[in-house]
Amino acid sequence: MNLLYSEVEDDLRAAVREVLADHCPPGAVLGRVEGGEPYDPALWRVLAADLGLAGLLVPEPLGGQGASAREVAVVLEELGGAVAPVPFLGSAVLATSALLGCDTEDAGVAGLLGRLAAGAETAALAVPLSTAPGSGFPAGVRADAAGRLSGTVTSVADASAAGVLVVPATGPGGPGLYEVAAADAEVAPFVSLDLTRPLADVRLEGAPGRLLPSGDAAAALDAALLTGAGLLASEQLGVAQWCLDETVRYLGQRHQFGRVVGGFQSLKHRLADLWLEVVSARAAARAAADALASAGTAAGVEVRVAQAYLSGVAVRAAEEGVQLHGGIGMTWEHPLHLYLKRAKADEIALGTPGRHRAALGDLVDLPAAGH
Amino acid sequence: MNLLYSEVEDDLRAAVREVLADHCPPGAVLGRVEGGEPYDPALWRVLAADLGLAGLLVPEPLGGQGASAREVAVVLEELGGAVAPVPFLGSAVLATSALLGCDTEDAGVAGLLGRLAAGAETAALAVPLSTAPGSGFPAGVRADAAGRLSGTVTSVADASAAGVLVVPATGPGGPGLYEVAAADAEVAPFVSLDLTRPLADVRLEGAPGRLLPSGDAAAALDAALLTGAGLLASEQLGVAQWCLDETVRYLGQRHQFGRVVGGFQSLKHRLADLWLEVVSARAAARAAADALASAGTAAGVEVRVAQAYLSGVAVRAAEEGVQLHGGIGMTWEHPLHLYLKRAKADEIALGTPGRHRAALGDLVDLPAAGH
Amino acid sequence: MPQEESRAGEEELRRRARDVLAAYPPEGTEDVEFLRARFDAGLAWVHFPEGLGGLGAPRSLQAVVDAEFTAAGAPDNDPRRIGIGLGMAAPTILRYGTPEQQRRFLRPLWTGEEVWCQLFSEPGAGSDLAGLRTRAVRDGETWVVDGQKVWTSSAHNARWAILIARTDAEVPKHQGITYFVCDMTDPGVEVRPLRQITGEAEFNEVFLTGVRIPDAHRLGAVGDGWRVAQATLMNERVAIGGTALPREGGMIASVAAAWRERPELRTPELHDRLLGLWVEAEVTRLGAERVRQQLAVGAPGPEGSGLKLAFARLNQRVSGFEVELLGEEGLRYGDWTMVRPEKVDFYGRDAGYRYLRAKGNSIEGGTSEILRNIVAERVLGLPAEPRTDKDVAWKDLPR
Amino acid sequence: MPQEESRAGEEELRRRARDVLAAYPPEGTEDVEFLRARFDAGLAWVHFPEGLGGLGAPRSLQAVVDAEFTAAGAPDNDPRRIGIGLGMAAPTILRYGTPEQQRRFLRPLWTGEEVWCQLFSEPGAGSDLAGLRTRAVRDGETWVVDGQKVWTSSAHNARWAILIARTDAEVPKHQGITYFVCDMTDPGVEVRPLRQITGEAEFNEVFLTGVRIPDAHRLGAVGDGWRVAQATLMNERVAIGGTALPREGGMIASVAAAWRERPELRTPELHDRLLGLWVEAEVTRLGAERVRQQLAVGAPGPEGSGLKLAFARLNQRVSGFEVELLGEEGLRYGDWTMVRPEKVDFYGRDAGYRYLRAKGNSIEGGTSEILRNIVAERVLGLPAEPRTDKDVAWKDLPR
Repeated sequence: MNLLYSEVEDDLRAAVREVLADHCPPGAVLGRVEGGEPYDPALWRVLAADLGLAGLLVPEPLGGQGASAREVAVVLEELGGAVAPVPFLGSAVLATSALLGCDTEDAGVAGLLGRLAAGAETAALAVPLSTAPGSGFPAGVRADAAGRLSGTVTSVADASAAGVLVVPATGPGGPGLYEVAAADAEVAPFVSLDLTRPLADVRLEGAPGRLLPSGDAAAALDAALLTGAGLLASEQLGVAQWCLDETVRYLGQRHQFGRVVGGFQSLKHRLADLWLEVVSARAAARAAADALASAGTAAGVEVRVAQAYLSGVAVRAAEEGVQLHGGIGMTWEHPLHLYLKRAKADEIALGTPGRHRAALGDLVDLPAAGH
Repeated sequence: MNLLYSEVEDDLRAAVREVLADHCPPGAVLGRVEGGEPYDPALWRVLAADLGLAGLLVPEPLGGQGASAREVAVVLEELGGAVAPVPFLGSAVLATSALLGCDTEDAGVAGLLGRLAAGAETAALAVPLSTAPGSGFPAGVRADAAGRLSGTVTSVADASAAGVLVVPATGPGGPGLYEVAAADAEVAPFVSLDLTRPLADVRLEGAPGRLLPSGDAAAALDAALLTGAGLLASEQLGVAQWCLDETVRYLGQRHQFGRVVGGFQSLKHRLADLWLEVVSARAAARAAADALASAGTAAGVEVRVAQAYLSGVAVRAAEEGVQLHGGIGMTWEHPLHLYLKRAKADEIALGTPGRHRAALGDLVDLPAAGH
Repeated sequence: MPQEESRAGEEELRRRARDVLAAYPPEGTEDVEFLRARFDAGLAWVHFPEGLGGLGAPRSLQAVVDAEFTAAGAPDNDPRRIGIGLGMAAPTILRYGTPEQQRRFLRPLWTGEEVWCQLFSEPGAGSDLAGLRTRAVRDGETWVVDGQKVWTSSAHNARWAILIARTDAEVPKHQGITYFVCDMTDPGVEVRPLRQITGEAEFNEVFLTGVRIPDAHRLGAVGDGWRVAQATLMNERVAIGGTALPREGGMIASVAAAWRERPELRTPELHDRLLGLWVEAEVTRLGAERVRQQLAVGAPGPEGSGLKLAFARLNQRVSGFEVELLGEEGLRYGDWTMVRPEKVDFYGRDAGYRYLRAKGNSIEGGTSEILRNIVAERVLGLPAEPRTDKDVAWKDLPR
Repeated sequence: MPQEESRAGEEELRRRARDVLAAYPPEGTEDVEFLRARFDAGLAWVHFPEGLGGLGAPRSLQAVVDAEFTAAGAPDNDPRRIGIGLGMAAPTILRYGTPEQQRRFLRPLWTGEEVWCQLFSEPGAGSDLAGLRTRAVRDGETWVVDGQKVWTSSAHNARWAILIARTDAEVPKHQGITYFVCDMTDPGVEVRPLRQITGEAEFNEVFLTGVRIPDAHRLGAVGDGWRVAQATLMNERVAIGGTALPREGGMIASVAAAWRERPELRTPELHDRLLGLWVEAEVTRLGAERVRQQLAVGAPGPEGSGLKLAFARLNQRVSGFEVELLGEEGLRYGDWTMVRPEKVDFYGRDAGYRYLRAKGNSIEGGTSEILRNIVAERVLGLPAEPRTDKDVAWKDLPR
């Protein structure tokens, strides 16, 4: 297990960070989130197409970078650290992972992956963002023999930025993943707690879908959710690290009572404790990414551990950040609240810490009471 | 609900505190715990007989003080604050409460209560100290038709100080409480985590017992356990308050780095947080005592709340005490460890916090998952 | 005071109230006219002096008067709307104001004709209020004020403000402050809504640019503003209500309701955590109840100083749990639109709002960090922080 | 160093080791004789100078030598028994000792013929070690030492001690300290076992009464003892082992075993808490593993400075949970008898012992409070505490 960052990963981080610094300073994000277009299409174009991040997980023969979960994790750390309003998690992680679990020899699957990898298309996986791996195949959408889909999926991440929806639905042949043009669905964004990752309810009323060939659609979906959960930990790490850094920076320059506020011992100790948690969190997030890269769906323990731990760290870091900033941390004009809202939504996303702990009990032979 | 202390209770506290200051300074307790006689019979005589504390719960017609759980709670606060090695909890609370649940018109019951109240006899309730109220009638001891008892009861508090054991046993007529002379039982003390409340395993091999008449022995036993649990909260409060006070005192006089250690802000904040918990703990302990005094077995919510909360506060206070004392807190010669061990044992005694929370769920209509 | 006298006082007050009611029957009188009459009868705040809305009576007798008027259906002065005036400005004006100031300000303050706000906090002076930078420079018989204030509730409705400003930068910070009454209609006063992380703007920023305040509106001596402000802040403490809090009141109520109504949300893990929070809510309630009982028997203890800390922590923990419990639903938010709420409403809105708004509970009105210092020093008797800023001229402090 | 040179060095060292093994076959040689020969061959600590048990070789090559001797079944010097000598005294003597001192002390130190202990901490000088009170007064060519030391492991077995004592009370505390080698057989040295809350006595108190130390046993200049002691303490850091920690190693192992073996202990509440602790154990392990990997590639980060804090917290939480999990069994304790354990044994004893002993993890070797200061200041770059004791003569400090 390699918990370090490779040189290639360091270079990737630097490249992403540079783009984000140019296109996506916190003030710009704040200005965007209330506008009509919460996503930043220009930024997404640079990241997805120019840097090729949308195709990191896609094999080179299919037009992608042939990279692994380790590199995707580094990107998510940076995106989390910038609360960047781009559909990377929904499209390049969740939808792409689901497609990679289908038959990539199939021209339709391969073609879609190629368009996603090139940044020419953006997709979303039509499940509620709160869905944990291991939840079972969702029952909300049915497909008829003609491939027409009907049903509702609530709280889909990045759906409003997607041209294509990958929809789990139960058809005549059982569970399947279907490609549906977003234009054929009713995608209704709602007001989300997380201002920088908009959610939408998706309603399908006989929408034409194309069944994506796969050996086991339920397994493909679950693998995508597991990958998503494991990599979300790196996004949470990025959120936590930004909150820690920004709070240390702010307290290192603010004076009260003639002293630098960051010199007050109780605050120092709280920040030291938070730093300690972030250190453990980084190791756990790296372990999950490395395990996903090397072991795929056998990375259950690492993913569950990372999710069970990182959710709490990100929320705590953001909450401590708000508290230690004092009044300014409660204002809309300071970007901290964007991180607080992201951290709190991420706690629910792809399974709460408690759900992941419960799942871990089965994986490591620590059975529940009565079992 | 009266959460304050009455003048009578203040006077009672002062009287107990004076006796404890005379007979039971922490150093003396420390010297005693490793000797052959962990209990202090002289101290117990003064408390039980001279101050009449053994009979607080016993009605005046039966030779007692006719006081209530409120006064007993005040005594337990003081005994906890001194980790006094006396069998008050086992005899004057648990055994006495069980007897009060029997038919006190019965001459045997009345006579035993009278001797206990007078301090002429000491009793123990033969259940494991870890038994929570609501656990059901224990199955470990059986009585034959001749009233001979056989079986084993582990971890009985204050058994080695008792002349009489009140033993729950199942006889030909069903569950019953039996009076057994300690001399007829094999009382085997073992090495306890809590140095100041020795435990013993009790073995009965055809020991002669006298069935204590009662309407419902299981209910009498459970009421005794509920009373014990609710009042144990006041003992825990006494433990926590002593640890807080002693730590504040010590840190207020120790110097390091040219400063009073208690002036370092991180320690101040931790002590302030601990104080805050002790304040809530006092209110909760008072509520339990008051509810037991006025509502008896209908005091379930207050007792469960107090136990669920106080166990943690007492343990935290003792642990913080050890940590903030630094090295000296790790030494045998400093009495802090007696409080740590008491607090940790009390966490288990009469139900862990988790058990009490679970029971509370039923009482306040917050059902468990699947219910 | 002996029981007998007190009885006499009560009777007299009831009689006076009935006289006002007879002269100004509520149903046929404009509210403001009625309230002026009540003030002039000395029944506004009976412990104030005669002529200033009171009768020099014991403060405890106010309840008798209020009950009499309430029973008769008389209008009140909407105390929540004018809370800063009643709770902070009025006691300060009473203690430090000149007779002219008292006569000018107290009556319309009490009747609600003039709303007051407080211009104390600044972006750079939060916990360290005495570090404030807003300057007041004397120009003959007026003072010219420049600076910025923040977290000002009611500023957008206010006619007057109590203001502290620095009048001397050459002396240590506590010594160079002066206390003023500021006219909020002065053209140099600009009030901007201060939006919070909930989306709402409960508070304001106030920019002061060349605001001219007559010296006659100074409260207390030049340079004595810190002492005057202490009197104001002493009155900020949240009072414990007269009735017991109900069990399962407060934020735990909506969590418990969600648990009961929605079995599909339940897991064993959440169950234990819910019960842990229920216990924390209950012991915090009992702690507050114990303080209330102490006050009721006239034996206040130090416990009251911990209540704000305890409730802030409880509200934050419970609301954070609620969002998590709701799961997918917790990902939604009601509305980010910037509005001007009349009050904080923890109960009529969604869990996300409660979660965000409760974050302010440990900052507003004294941060939890400052309150822990206060508990440690005043209750536990531990030493104060070493201070390096007490004997240095304000202008020489690091910032 | 270039790869080629390193290879050559390795070969040379292996050859030397084989020469020692040939001349002193382990099976036919007294352990001490063998160890002396190994020392004299420069293979004790190869990075030490020639003549002092080393060859001036890179420290990293020590592993090559050790492997060679281990493979041949040679005796070792029982490094745990003489850890303070090896880890603290030896590097200090090497850096600050005179040639005579180095020749006299290092060989029997390394062979284990002479055990060393450390006389630094005092009852009144724990975290603030420089505040120590033990006095050394010069009397011609000897120093007379009076004072009390505490938390001294191995004192009851030790021949020598490294000692710091105050030689000048008129200067600030860090400047008046001198560093000595103290003969533990001096009649003025009294060693008493220091019993801990576990019942055991791992450590000692050492009372020094008129102990006479020749000036030739001073290490470093008079008054320079604090600087010398820093060199000693730099070496106290716990080293990260060369191999990865196993998952579910450490204290979580016995808790997990109890859970698996005893279904009757399980409740939903305990299940979630157990899994929370399992996660904490795993992420702490991963954190340590990441530090190990950083060191292995020669890129140490600041993360290592948090490991002791993290493991102390983990051990305390896990052991506290274990006692509670065991319930009735947790009320029992193995044995309070005062014994002299050879080492801390977290695993062969009961949960109660682990619980109590782990309390020391956040105190011994630097309290968690001091470590948090260090992280905040050195890693996060936050300001140090205001110091009032740096420029004051020791005798004038409050105590």
